[in-house]
Amino acid sequence: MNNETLIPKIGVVTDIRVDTPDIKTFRVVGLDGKKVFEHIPGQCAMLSIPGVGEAMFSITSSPTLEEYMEFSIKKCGCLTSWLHAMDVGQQITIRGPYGNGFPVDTDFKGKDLLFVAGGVGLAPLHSVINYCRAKRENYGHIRIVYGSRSKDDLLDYQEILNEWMADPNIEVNLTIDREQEGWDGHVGFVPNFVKELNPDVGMTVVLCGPPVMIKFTLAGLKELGFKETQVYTTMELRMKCGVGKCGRCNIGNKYVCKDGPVFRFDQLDELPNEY
Amino acid sequence: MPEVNAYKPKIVAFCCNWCSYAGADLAGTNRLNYPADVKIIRVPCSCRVNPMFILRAFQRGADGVILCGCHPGDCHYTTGNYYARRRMTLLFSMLDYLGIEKERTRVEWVSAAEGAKFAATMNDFVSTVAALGENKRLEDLRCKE
Amino acid sequence: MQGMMIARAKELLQNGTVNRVLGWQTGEFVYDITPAVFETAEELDEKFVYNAFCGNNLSKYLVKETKKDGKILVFLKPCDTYSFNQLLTEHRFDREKVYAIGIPCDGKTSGEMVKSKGLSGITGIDEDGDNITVHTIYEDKTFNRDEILEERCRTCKSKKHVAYDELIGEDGEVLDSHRFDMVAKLEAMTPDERFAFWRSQLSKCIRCNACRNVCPACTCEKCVFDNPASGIAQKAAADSFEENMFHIIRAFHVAGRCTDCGECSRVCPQNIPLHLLNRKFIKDIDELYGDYQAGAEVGSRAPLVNYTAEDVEPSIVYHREGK
Amino acid sequence: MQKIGVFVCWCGSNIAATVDVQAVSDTLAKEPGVVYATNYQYMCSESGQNLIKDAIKQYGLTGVVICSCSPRMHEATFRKAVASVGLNPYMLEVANIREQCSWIHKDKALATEKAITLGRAAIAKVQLNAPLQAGESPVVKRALVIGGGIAGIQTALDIAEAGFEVDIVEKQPTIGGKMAQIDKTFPTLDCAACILTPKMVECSQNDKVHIYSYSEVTSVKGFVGNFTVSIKKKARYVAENKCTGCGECTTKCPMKNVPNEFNLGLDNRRAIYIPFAQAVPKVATIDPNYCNMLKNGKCGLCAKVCTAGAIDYKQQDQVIEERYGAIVVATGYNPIKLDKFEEFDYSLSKDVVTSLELERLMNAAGPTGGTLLRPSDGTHPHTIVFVQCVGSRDTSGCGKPYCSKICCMYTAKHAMLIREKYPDTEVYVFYIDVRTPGKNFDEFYRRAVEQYGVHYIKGMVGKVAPRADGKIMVQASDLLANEQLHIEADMVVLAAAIEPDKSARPLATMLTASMDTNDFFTEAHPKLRPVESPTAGIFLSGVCQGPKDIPETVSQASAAAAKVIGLLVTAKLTTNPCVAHCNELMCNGCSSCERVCPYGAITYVEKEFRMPDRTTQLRRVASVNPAVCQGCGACTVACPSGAMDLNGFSNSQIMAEVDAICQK
Amino acid sequence: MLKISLSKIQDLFAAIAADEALYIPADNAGQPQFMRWQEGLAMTDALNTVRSAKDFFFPQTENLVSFKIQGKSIEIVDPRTETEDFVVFGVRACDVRSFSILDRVFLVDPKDTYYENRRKHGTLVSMACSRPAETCFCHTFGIDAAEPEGDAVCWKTEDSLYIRANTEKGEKLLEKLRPMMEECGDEAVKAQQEKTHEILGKLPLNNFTTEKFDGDVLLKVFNSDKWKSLSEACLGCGTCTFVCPTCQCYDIRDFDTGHGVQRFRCWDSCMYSDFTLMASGNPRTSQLERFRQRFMHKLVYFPANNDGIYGCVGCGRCLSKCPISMNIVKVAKCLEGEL
Repeated sequence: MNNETLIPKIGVVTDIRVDTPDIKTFRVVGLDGKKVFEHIPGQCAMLSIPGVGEAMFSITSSPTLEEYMEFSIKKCGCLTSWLHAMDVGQQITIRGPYGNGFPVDTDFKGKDLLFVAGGVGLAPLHSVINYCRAKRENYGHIRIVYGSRSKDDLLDYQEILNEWMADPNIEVNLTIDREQEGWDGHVGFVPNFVKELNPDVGMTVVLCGPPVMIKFTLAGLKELGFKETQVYTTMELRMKCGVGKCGRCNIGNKYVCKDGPVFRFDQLDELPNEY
Repeated sequence: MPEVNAYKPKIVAFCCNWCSYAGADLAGTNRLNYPADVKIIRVPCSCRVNPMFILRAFQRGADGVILCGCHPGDCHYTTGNYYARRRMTLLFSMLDYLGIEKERTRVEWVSAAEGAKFAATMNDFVSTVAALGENKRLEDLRCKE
Repeated sequence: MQGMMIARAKELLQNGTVNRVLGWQTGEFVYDITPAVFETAEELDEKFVYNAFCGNNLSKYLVKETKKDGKILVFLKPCDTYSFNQLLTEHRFDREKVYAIGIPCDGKTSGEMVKSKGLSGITGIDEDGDNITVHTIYEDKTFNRDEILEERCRTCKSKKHVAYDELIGEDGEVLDSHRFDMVAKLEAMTPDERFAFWRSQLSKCIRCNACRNVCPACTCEKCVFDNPASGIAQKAAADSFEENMFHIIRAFHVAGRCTDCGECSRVCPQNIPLHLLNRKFIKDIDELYGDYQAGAEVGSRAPLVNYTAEDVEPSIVYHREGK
Repeated sequence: MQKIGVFVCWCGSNIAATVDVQAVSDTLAKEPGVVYATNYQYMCSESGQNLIKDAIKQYGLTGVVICSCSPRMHEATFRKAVASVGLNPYMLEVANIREQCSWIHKDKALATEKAITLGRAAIAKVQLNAPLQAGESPVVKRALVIGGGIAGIQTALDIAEAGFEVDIVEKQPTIGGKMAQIDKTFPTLDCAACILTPKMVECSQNDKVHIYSYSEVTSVKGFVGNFTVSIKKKARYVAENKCTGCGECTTKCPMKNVPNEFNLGLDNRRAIYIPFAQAVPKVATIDPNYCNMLKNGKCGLCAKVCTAGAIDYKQQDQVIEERYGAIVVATGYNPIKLDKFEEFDYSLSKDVVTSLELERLMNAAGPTGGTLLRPSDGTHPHTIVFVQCVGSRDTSGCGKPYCSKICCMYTAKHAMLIREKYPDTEVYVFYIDVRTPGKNFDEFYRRAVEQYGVHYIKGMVGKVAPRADGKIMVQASDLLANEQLHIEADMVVLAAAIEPDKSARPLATMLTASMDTNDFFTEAHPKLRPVESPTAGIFLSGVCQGPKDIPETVSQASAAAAKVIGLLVTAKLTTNPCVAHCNELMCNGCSSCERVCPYGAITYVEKEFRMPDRTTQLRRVASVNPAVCQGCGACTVACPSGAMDLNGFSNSQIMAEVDAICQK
Repeated sequence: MLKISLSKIQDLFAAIAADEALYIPADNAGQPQFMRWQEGLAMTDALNTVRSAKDFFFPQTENLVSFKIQGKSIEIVDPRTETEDFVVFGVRACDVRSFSILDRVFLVDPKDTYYENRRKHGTLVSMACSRPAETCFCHTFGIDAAEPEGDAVCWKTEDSLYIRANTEKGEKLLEKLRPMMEECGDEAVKAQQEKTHEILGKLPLNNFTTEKFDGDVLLKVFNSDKWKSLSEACLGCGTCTFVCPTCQCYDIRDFDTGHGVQRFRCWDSCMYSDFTLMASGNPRTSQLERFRQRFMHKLVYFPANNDGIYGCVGCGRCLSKCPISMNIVKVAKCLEGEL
């Protein structure tokens, strides 16, 4: 039965990539070697190791990848520690997709897109960026601003270098918080960097990162003339069921797992500040 | 598995490292037999044994739990077994109060020199628990296969 | 009494001795009293109440309240003062930030107790000395106070205040109550009867944690049952074992620290006589290690963090009479 | 998730004969986290250890489980082995499948199943092990020797010789102990005093040795390398630094009828006394039980005759606190009380004496000036009966179940000396067995029989009954001749069993050192660590550990000294990392843990915490001093919130073991 | 309408229980609760059970799925077996209404098949109230205590039990019972209803409404400073949540049984401090926020998402069970002054 939302499927970890000292990317396929399910960029999946726990993670691979899904996961709790300790071949359980995803085929269509990410905040944007790259003709200018504590903490750095930065159709701006040997790029915090870059106010912005970074970047964008209706973000709250029933991931009357995780800032403005 | 039908009680024995665990070793050195149903968990001192561990054992299918430590006054840590004695007295009394067979729990003081006492204690405890049969009153059905 | 308490509270607020007052406030139906913090004389006049339904033990709130700035006035019934001392013994609040007034108590009743007498649709309750008249939309009925007292008050252990900065009214005496009678009765049963008794009681448990959260001895920063790392965390009693586990461990954790204030039984929505678990430990402790009343004095050493070389052996459990 | 290697030891056939080691390693190989499992003949051998080391390197093991003998046996060996290849030694667990499995079970299937379960428990535990780092603690360069007999003296001298300060605490007014009371020593028959007193003098003259005579240990705190000991110096009412030991007072004191304990009550001393001529320190002591001045405030004669002005009736007990790195127990022994042995009539007849009393009766400094005379009438005894094993090897409950070891030899010595000095005296020895293992011992005993004509009779003495005429009727059975004997004796000498001094048990409690049921101190290992107590930093010297003769005592004393020196030369000790620790976020600051800590290792600090709602809160939380904590775990159970946990024996580890043992 | 003498009610129960499970409110160790009927089990005199009837459809704990783990592989097992048909008898009007609220959670896409399955197999027989208590305020939510919803509805008079079917399921049940009952008019019922309405009019909470929470009040209510004093005494226990017929928050947990992992769900309470706790933090750290969430959910969020329907049925359980007597009536009365 397909509507057994609480019963997961089996996922097999076929590849594990070490991205940063505390982030690994896991490639997951079903028992039949195929993708477990289709998704929209920005959607999430519940991953679990039975007996350890279950948690929601953004699917970081683009839906345009036909063979597998990927998850970039930061080690921060019990389950993620277990995930980080896995070897290739380990089976996990997976259910989803959950959430609304980014309006890639509606609101984003034909727009100039500015992606702003901090730290592991790139993970949920990764999917939409690669989706947009794959369907490049649907979108206008694409610009990525990404920052992290240090060079070693940049997620998917190799991919950024080899693919994104090599792609003439997109513009990539990287920054790290502090000077570091072997880094000749920009140094400074993301919010200031965005202001320095002074992007075109007509762009649609997708913003993701730590709360402080989001707060200051949004303020900066507003200073530049951006409106909240132009800026999207993706939220993360405690989620258990993924289907808007268990009652814990709400912000006001919206459930992050069902009505989100993608929100426009003008929508969030109508909701209580409890996230 | 041999003797599929014979009821074999599961016994968890918490033994303090300094006296009773050594006493159990001595029982082994002297080849003093006691049933294989007894499995020993080494703890530094009888005072390390939390009532939670004892309940946990019952939850997971133990039929009897015995705690062995140094004789009062001989604790390697001076006072550990005095605290263990009070804790276990009260815990066992509470289990009894709840109607759970008191014979499933026991405390014995066994010194490092008392290998024979260790074996005798275990033999006696196993037969006591075996006579009671399976632990039904403090079981967790989920843990039964 | 209520008038004197309000007057004194106002005085202490006004002269700056305290900044806030911890007391009880009225509700919808006379009996549904809520503990409350009052900051002004107006609030006190409007809502402060002290009547036969003010059963809540306020001492546990001091843990939270003394973390705030300023000094708080708290009203303590005799049995609350034991909890007060026990919390002090365990360094759970700052005594300097509390002004404690002892107030007398004739025993408390509750909406539940009144309803257990078959009354429903309660519209009002009048207290007149030892008589309590309950008005309902169906009938009026007058009770003698003793008839509708909560169990813990019928077997009150003490009318004596063991801690206070000042007293309003007379201090009482430690009483020779028969609070262990029910425990003794259970002890006298066969193990099968006891098992049946407790199983039927504990099977009612809905694991709402009211007993734990109201308990003045349960002030852990993080309860083992809420801590996934403890290995015994549980949110619902998924099996009868977990019901037993929760109540045994909770009783064990408060053993020797429980003052027998009876809040656990009062708040249990399923009326499980939880105090009988705690009292069993108290009775055992008294019998085996000598009389000990938790909270009777600040700094006393709880029986489970104490010992004598001559303590009885655990095997006494097997030999005790009548079982 | 750890990468665990499982190593199953055959222990030759010790394990492999009863446990199917192959099945154990095969089954455990399938446990979650196990990446390698094997079995081998002797895991503790060098090649066995290499096997482990290689596997750690090859498979990148993060945890090791060894199914072998007791961890008390080889845990340290294996820990060292894994550490040598860079694995934290505390990532290793030992499943005891020998002492607690193969040696006690006969059914191979059952034993195999149990071994697997024990292995599973160890695997479950090691999954949750965390690398632990041993801390360091300094060593106080001073040793304490409790007991000033030959054992204590020898230990102290050896330690001092190595250059370390050493204190002797002796409860009597003088050091010397039992050896000082002995006349001659076997098997050489040299004079005990002649070989002992030079050592006693050496003690007093060696500036590294400090003697606390007439003193007792009242409390011991701390741990190896860092003990703090309270010593009570009992008031002797004589200033030690002033008294010259001239003895004038001891001759002038009017209280003449005080039983002289040095001569076992066979004669009297004064209320002020020096136990014997060669006493060290040679200082008088007033016996407050008899001194009229102290009891009634009348007399004061001794103060008057003391030219040194050493008498001080106002002297008080004094408690001294001193820190030590090591403590040696040398509390020695006493003959048992013989009240329970009615058949020997010891308490009724003065001429029934113990062997130690006989020593005094034959000693030139003894009550009879060295002439053997009957205590009752001072006449020369012509027939002497020796009874062996009085209270030794006695399982009836009256005596001691063990062999007192020294009696056979000293009786041979006594018999020989008597026959040598008084050839007209007939000597009978009733024995169960004559035990003479020791260099020149059997030769010595044979000399007694063959050269000196001592009558050795294998048999039991049934009854000793004094007669009105002063003779003592000894009724005995000769087991070899199978006949009843009746001997008219003048004296009967009982070889009373020896038992540890009464002060040993309370001392053991203070030291947290373990004792056996006979109150002998337990050694850390009966064969391999015979002079150490299982409690680190406590060493054993002499009879407190078990019956011994003088040469054995002296060798053990020197051995203990060598161990102490080995400890004291260590700059820093690595401490046990299996200590308690407090999760401050969960700690309530309630003091329960502090109250049950026997070491005072827990203190409280007020600390600021950043709360989840971004406010800060000042909270009282427990803090464990890892150098002082010994890791008993009492605090972990006293703590209701579970904030206290124990490294190496954490709540989750023990519960994982419980789970593993109970399932299936 | 059918009628049966109260003296024959056990026969009626026996007839229902003949081929499906029957649960009736009865007394267990002094507490009214739904119990499986077996011969001789009598209905309680109490107005209502402590635990609501939601247990039958949304039990406190429920196994969702089991896992068998072997090395790196996992096997998934659906533990459900066919649910037996059952009847819950004697559900009060308020509690019956709670199911239309729970349905709005569990039966909207994606449907909760566990709940759905139980709803399919369960028949609700309601019981009109004739002696409401002071804590009752079901009329606030348009519920008529004298005319409950449900597959079938009963009225109990002095001597008889009247029953009428509301749904097909109810019809089916009544069909079975018809032979032992007698057809009758609704006069007696009407008379009782009239009396009940009269009593309801006298209840202290008769005039209590939540109307003011209609409309665009979300941020206004959320940001009210009354929450501080309202939540001050809250113990953070789950009593209100667990006795509430409409509270439906749950937790999903794993239990390692030693021979597999059982994933189960269990009731959770938004009042609990760890309800929203996650590895990276907690959006509701104070009891104020948690307390607010519960009442915001019932009075504002739920209506906002569900055509103005409040997440409360006025059963009054929280009024009588809260250890500190703080409840939705007090909260609503206090906050409405702000609106």
